[in-house]
Amino acid sequence: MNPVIAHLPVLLLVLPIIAALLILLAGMVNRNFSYPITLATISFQFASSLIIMVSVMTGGTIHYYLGGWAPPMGIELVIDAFNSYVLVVILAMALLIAVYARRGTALDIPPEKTVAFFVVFQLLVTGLCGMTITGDIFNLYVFLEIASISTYALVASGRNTRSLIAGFNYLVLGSIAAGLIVLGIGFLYVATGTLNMGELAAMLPASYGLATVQAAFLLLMIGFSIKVAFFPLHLWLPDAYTESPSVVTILIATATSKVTAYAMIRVIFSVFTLQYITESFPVTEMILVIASIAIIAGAVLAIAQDNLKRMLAYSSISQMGYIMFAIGIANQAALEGGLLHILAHAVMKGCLFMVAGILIYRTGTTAIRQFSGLSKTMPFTCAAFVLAGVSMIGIPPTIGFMSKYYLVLGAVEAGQYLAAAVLLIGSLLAVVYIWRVIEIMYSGSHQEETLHTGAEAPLSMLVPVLILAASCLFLGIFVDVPLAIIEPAVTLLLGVG
Amino acid sequence: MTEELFTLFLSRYNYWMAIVLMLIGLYALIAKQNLIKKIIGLNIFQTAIFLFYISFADVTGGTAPILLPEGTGALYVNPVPHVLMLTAIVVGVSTTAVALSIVVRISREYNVIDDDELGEVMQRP
Amino acid sequence: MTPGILPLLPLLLPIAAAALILVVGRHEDLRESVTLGTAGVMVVVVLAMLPEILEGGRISITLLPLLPGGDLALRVDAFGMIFAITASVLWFLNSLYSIGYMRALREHDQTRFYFCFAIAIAAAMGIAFSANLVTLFVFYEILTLVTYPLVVHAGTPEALQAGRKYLAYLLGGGICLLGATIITYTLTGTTEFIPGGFLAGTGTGLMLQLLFILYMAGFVKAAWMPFHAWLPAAMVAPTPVSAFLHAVAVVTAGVFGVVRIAGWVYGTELMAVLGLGTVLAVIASFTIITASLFALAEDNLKRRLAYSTVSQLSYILLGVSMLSMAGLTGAMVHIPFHAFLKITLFFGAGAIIVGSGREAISEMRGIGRKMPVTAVTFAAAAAGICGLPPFCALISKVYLSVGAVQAGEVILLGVIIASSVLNVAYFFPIIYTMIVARPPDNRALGEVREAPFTMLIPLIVTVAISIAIFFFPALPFLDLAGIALAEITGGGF
Amino acid sequence: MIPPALIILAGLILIPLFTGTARKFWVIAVGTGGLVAATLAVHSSSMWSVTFLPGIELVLFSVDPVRAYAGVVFAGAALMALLYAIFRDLPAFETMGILASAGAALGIVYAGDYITIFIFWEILALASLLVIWSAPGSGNSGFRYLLYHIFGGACLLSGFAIVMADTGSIFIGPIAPGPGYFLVAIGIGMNAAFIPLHTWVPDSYPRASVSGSVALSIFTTKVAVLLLVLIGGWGTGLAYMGALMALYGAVGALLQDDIRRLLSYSVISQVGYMVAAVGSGTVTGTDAALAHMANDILSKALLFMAAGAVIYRTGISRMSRLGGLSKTMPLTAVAAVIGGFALAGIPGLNGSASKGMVIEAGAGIPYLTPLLLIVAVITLLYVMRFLYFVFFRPAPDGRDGNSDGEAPPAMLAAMAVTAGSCLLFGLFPDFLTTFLPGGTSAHPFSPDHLAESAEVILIAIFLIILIRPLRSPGWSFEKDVDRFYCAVGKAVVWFARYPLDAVSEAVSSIIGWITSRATWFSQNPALAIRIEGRTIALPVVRALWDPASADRYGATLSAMRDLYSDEKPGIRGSGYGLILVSIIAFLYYLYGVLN
Repeated sequence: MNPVIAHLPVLLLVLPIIAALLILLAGMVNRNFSYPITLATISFQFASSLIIMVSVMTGGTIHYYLGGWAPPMGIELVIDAFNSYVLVVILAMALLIAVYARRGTALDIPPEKTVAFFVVFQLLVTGLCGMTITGDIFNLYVFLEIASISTYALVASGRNTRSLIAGFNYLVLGSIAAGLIVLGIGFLYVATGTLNMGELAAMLPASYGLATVQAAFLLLMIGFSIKVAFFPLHLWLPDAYTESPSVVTILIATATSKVTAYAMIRVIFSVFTLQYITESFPVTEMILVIASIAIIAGAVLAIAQDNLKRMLAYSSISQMGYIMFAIGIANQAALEGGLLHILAHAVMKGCLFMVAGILIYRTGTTAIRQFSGLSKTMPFTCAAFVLAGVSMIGIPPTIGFMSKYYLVLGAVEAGQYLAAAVLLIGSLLAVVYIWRVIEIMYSGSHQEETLHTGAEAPLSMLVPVLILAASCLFLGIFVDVPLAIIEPAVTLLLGVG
Repeated sequence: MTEELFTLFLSRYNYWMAIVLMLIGLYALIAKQNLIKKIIGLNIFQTAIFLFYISFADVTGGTAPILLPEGTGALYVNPVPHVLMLTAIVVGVSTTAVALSIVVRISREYNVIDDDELGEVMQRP
Repeated sequence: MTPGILPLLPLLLPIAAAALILVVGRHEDLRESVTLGTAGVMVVVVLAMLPEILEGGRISITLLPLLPGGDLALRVDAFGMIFAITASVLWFLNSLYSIGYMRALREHDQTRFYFCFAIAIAAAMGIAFSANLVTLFVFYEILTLVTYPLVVHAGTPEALQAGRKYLAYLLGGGICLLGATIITYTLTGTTEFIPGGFLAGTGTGLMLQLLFILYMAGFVKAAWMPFHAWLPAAMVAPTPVSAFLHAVAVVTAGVFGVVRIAGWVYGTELMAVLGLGTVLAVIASFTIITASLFALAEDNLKRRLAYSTVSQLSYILLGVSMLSMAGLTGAMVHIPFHAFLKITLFFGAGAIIVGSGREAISEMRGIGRKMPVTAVTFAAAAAGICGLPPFCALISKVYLSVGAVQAGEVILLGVIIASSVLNVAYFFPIIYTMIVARPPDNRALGEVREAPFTMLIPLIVTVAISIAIFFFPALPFLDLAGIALAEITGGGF
Repeated sequence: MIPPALIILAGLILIPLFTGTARKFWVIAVGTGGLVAATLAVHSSSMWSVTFLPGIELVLFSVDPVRAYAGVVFAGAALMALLYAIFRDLPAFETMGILASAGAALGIVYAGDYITIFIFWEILALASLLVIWSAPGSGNSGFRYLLYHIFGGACLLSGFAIVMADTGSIFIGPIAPGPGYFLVAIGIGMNAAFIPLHTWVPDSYPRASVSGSVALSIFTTKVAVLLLVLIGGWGTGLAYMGALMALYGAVGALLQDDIRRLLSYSVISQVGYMVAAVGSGTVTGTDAALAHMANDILSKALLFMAAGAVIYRTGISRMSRLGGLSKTMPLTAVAAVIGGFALAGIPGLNGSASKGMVIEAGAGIPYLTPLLLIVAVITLLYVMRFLYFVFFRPAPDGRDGNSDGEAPPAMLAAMAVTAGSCLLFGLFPDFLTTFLPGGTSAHPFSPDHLAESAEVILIAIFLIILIRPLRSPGWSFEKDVDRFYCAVGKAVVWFARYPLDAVSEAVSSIIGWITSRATWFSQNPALAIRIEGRTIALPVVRALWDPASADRYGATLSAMRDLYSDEKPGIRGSGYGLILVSIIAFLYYLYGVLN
C-alpha cells in the first residue's frame, strides 16, 4: 500500500487543522480567499474518506498508530466498516453544505465574520472526523469537545440575536454532558486501566459485575443522550436548530447529530458489548420505550409548529428516536435499519433544512402559512422538498422507507409488535406535519401575502438540494449499495461472525 | 457503625469533595439566574471532575512520575490521568471562553445578563 | 414461467411519457398526443402478452434486489392480466375523454394533471404485475401518492380537505399493509405470491386471523365500510380523475389486492379453516347494503355514483368470501365488468357537467332531450350495473349467486337480492329524471348542449364493450379467471 | 329455422330508422314475421344452443308441443296488439317496448334452460317498464313496477342458482321443495301476480297508454303461467294459491270504478284460474291452463282494446262518469260485450270452454270447484257492471255519451280480429284444443256444463236484483296491500336520509374534534396543561373561594386562553434542562440499582 494512502487517516485530521489556520491567515489578507480553501479541504477529506472506505471494504479494518506508538502508550486510529461508512456520509454532507454555504451564509453571517465562520466550520468538520475515526475513548471525548465548542460558536454566530441565548443554553447543557462523559471514561479507566476501545472491550467482561462499570455506562449513556438530543434530554435542540444560521442548522442537524449517534452506538456496542446491555445490565427495553416515546412525542410536537425550522427540529428529535429504536431492538435487521437511517436522515433532513434555508434566503420568513403558492415561483425547490418529505414519511421506494422497513422488520423479528406499530404510527404523524407544508406550497391561493421575491434559488444553493433530493430516491432504489458496507458493519457491532 | 461510616468518609474524602463540588456546580447552573454565575458554576463542575481524576490517579506514598536515576525503583503515581486532565483543562478553558464571549454579545444586544429578564425580553416583539 | 422483458414495458412507457409530458408541457396538442400514443402502445403491449397467458404460461422478470423478503420483481399471470387489460384499455379511453373534458372546462395545471396520470397508470400496472407483497406494496404507495395531486386538482379548500382525508385513509392503510407484509415475511421467510397460498402451517390461528384483519385494513383502497369516507370525499376531483379512481386503477387495486391475498397468500383452504370467509362476508354484506342506502339518500350525481362504487366493490369481496369456484370467478370478473360500466357512468356524469354544468340529480329533469347520447349511454350503463341484460355485470351476478349456493351460504343470496333491488332504487330515478321526465319549463334547458365529440366516443365505446362482453364473456376475462382459479385451487372448471 | 324472438328483437333495433307510416308497416311486418316463424317452429325439431359461459351450454331455442303452442299464441297476440297500436303515429319508445316484451316472451317460451329464461325474464321487465314510462305521468308506478320485478327476478335467479347447484343441471325440470322451490315460486309469482305480490298489476296497467296496456295485459302474467307449466310438479298448494288469486282478483274487480283498474284485477283473477289448473298437476290441468291462457289473452285483450278505445275517445276512465256509449260507439260496444261474456264464460264464447276445462281439472282437489264457481259468479257480476255502466246506461250528464264518434279503424280492425277468434274458439273449441300438448278436448256444450253456466248466470242476475249497491256505480275501493310496500320503501329512504346520515356526520365530526384538540394541545403542551387544569379547577374555586379571587382566577384563565394562540414557546433557560438531566440520571441510576 503506497505511503500516502497508508497515512490517509492521520492526514484526514492534520491537514484540515492546518487548513483552518491557513483559512485564518488568508482571510486576513482577503476574506474572499477563505471560502475556496474550505471547499478544497473538505473535498480532499471527502475524497480520502472514499478511498479509506474502499480500502476498508477490500483490506479490512485499518489500525493506525499515531507517531508509531502502539497502544496502550500511543493513540490509535481504528477505521472499520462502521466508521468508514459514517465518515463518508458526514463528509459528503459537509461537502454539499460547503457548496451551499457560498450563498447560504450571505444572509445570516455578516461579511466581516465570514473568515471566522469558515475557520470554525472547518474545525467542526475536523472534530467530527476525529470523533469518527479515533480508536481511543478519551481521544473521542477530546474531538467531541472540539466539535461541540465550535458548534456553540457557530450556533451563536448568527445575525439573529435569539441565537445567542440558544447557543448559550446549548453550551451549558453540552458541557454538562461532556463532563458526565469524562466521568464515565474515568470510571472505565479505573475499572480497566486502559483507554483504548479495543482493549476496553477485551478487558471489561472480567469486571462486568462492578458498580464502577455500571456507573460508567450510565454516565456515558446520559452524556451522549444529551449530545444526540435523545428525548427527553432534547431541550437544547429546538432552539439551537431554529435560531442558528441556516448553514449551521444544516450542519449540526446532519453531520453533528449523526456523529454523536455514531459515538453512542460505538460505545454501547464496541466498548460495552451487546452481551452487556442485554444480559449483565439489560437496558435495551428501557431504551426502546424511551425511543418509542421520542418518536411519537417528537412528531406530535412537530405537527403543532408553525415555524418551518422549528418543525423540522422536532421532527429530528422524532427521527433520532428511530436510531435509538434500533439500539433498543439490537438485532441484525434493526441495526441495519438504524445505520441506514443515519444515512437516510442525514440526506432527508439535510435536504429539508437546505430548502428551509433557501426559503428564508428568498422570502425572509419561516412561517409555514406564508409559503402559499411557492411552487409556482420556486418549482425545483418545492419539488425537492416534496421528494425529501416523502422520504421522511417513508413512502417507497425512497431511502426513508428502506430504513423504516428494516427497523420494523427487526422489531417484528424480535417480537416487539407494539414497538413496530409505534414506528409506523410515527411515520403517519410525519405525513401530517410534512404534508401541511406541501399542501400550502402547492395549492395555497396565490394572491395572499405576496412574497418578497419570485425567483428560483441561486444555482449554488439549488444544486446541493437537488442532489440530496435525487439521492433520497436513488439511494432507496439501489439500497443494496449502502447495505454493502452496512451489513459488515452491523455484524461487526453485534460481534457475530 | 457510625465511626465506620466516618472512616469510610475520611478514607475517601477526596471523592466526597469531588461529589460535593459537582453538586455545587450543578446548583449554581440551575438556581443562579445570572449568566456569569452560571458559567462559574460550570467551571466548578469541571473542576470537580479534575479533582476526581487526580485523586484516583494517586497512589499512597507514590512520588511524582518523573524519570529517576537507574536502580531507584520507587513507585510513582499513574501519570496518564494527569495528562488527560491537562487536555480536559484546555477544553474547559476554551468552553469558558466561548461562553463568556456569548454572554458579552448578549449583554450588548439586550443589555441584560439575567435569564428570567431575558425570557421577558424575548417575549416582547 | 418464462422470463421476458415485456412486463417491464407497461411500467417504463408511461414513466417515459410522463417525462416527455413535462418537457413538451407548453404545446398542448403535442402533450396530449404523447399521452394518447403511449396509452395506445400500452394496450398493444398488454394484449401482446395475452396469448401466452391464455395458454397458462407466465412471464416474469426481476428488476432489483430491493429488500429482504422481496426483490422488485414482476410476474404476469392470468389474474394480473385481468387487471392489466382493464386498466390499460380504460386508461386509453380515459385519456381521450379527459382531453375533451379538461379543454372544455379550461382547467389549470393540465401538464401536472397528465404527468400524474401517466405515473399513476404505471403504478397500477406495477400492482397488476407484482410478483410479491413488497413489490405490490411499493406500487400501492406510489399510486396513492401520485393520485393525490389529481384529487386536489381544483386547489379549493374543499378539495384540500378531501385530499387530506384521501391521504389519511390511504397512507394509513399503506402502513397496515406494510406491517402485514413484514409479519408475513417473518412468519414464512418469503412474500412471493404462490398459487394456493403459503401461509398455511405457519403461526397460530389467532395470529393469522389478526394478520388478515391487518391486510384488510391495508387494502382500504377497496373502500369497505366503515373505511370508505375517502372515496365520496374524493369526488371533488375532476371527473376523469373520479373515473380513474373508480374504474381504472385505485379502488380496483384495492380489491385486486384482497383477491391476491385470499388466493395467493392465504389460499382458500386456509381461509376456510380460519373462518376468514365469514369475516369477509360480514364486512362485504354490511358494506353492500349500507352503501346502497347512502346512495339512495344522495342527490349529487357523482357522490351517488361513488357510493354505488363502494357497494359494488363489496360484491367482489363477497365473491371472495364465498371461497367457492363460482364465487371467486364472479369476484375476479366483476373487477373488469364493474370497471367498464362504472367508467361509463362517470364519463356520463362528466359529460353532463360539461354540457350543462349540473351536478345535482334533481336539476337534471329532461336533460336527455338536449344530450341524448350521454343520457342513453348513461341509462344503459346504469341498467348494466343493476345486473340487467344485456350487460356484462349480469354474468358476475349469476356467478356470485351460484357461488353463494356452492358455499352453502344461502343467506348471502338475500344480500344479493336486497342489493339488486336497492341498485334499481337509486339508479332508475336518475334515468327517469334524465330521459323520461319533462323539463320543468321550456327555458330550463336553454344553455344545455351535448358534450364534445372526444367525450362521447369513450362513452359509446365503453357501453359497446360491456355489451360485447355480455355476448362473448369468455374472451378474455372469464378464461383468464378460469386459469387463475385453476392455479389457486388446482382444479378449475 | 329462425327463432321468432330473434326476428322480433332484430326488428325492434331498426325501429328508430323508420317514421310515420313506414314505421307502422315495418312493425306489422315484424309482428307477422314473428307469427310466421312461430307457426313454422311448430313442426321443426331443430335446437339452437350456444356456449355462453365456459362449460355452460345455453339452449336458446328448443321446441316441444307446449312451447310450440305457446309460441303461436304469444306471437299472434303480439301481432294483435301491434295492429291495435297503429291507430296513431307510433311513439318509438313504446313500440320498441311492445316489441321487446313480445320478443322476451317468445324468448322465454323457447328457452331450454334457467339462465336463458332469467335473461329474457329481466328483458321482459325492462321492456314493460319502457311501455309504462312512455305514457305521461307514469313515473312512479313504472318505478314501483321495476322494483317489484327486479326483486322477483333476483329471487328467481337465486332460486335457479340453488336448483342448478342441487341438480347439477341448468335444464328446466321439477323443483324439489326447499329454499330453491320458494325462491323460484316468489320469482315466478311476482310476474304471475300471486297474492300478495299482485299489486303491480292494478298499479301499472291503468297508467300505461291505451295501446300499452293491451300489450302489457298479454305478456307478463301469461309468460309466468307458461313457466309454471314448463317447470311443473308444484303440488296442490299452487292450486289453492290460484283459487285465492281468482277470488281476490274477482272481488277486487267488483270494487273498482276505473275501468282499466277493473280489468287489471280481472287479469289477476283469470291468471288465478290458470294457476289453479297448473296446480292440479294433471295433464288435463296443464292443458286447461294453456287453453285458458290463450282464451284469456284474447278476451282480456279485447276488453282492454275496448276500454282503450273508450278512453281514447272520451278521455274518461271512470264508470261513474261514463255511459251511453253504445249509441256513439256501437262496434266498440259489441266488441266489449263479446269480450266481457267470453271472460265471464257465457257458453258459445271461448271463455266458457277453457273455464270448463279448468273446473274439470280442479275437480280432484277438495273445495276447488265450488270456489271457482263462486268466482265465476262474481266475474259475471263485474262484467255486467262494466258493460252496463260504460255502454248501456244513459249517460250521467244527460248527453248520449260524451265521445266524438266510433273508435279509429285500426282499433276496430284489431278488435274485430280478436272478437272473431273469441267467437271461433267459443263455437268450435276443437280448433284450439287440437293443439294442446295433452290432447285434452273441451266440451262446453255438454249438458252438465251448460247447466253449470245457467246456474252461474241465474245466481248473478238474482244477486243484481237482490243487492242494490251492485246496481249503483261510483264506489271505488283502490286501497291494496301495496300501501304497505310503499310504506316500507318510504321508511327505508327516510332511514337512509336522516338517521344514517346523522350517524355518519356525528362520527366524522367527533374525529375532527379530537384531531383539532390534539393539535391545539401539542402547540404548547406546558401551557395547554395549565389551562386545562385551571379549567377543571375553576368550578371548585368558585365554590370554595370568595367571589373576588374566583373572578381573578377566571380572569387569569381567560388571559391564558387569549395568550395561547400567539404565545411562542420561547427560548427556555438552561435550568429546566439541567433539572431534567438530573432527574433522568436518577431514574437511570434507580433502574441500574433495580437490576
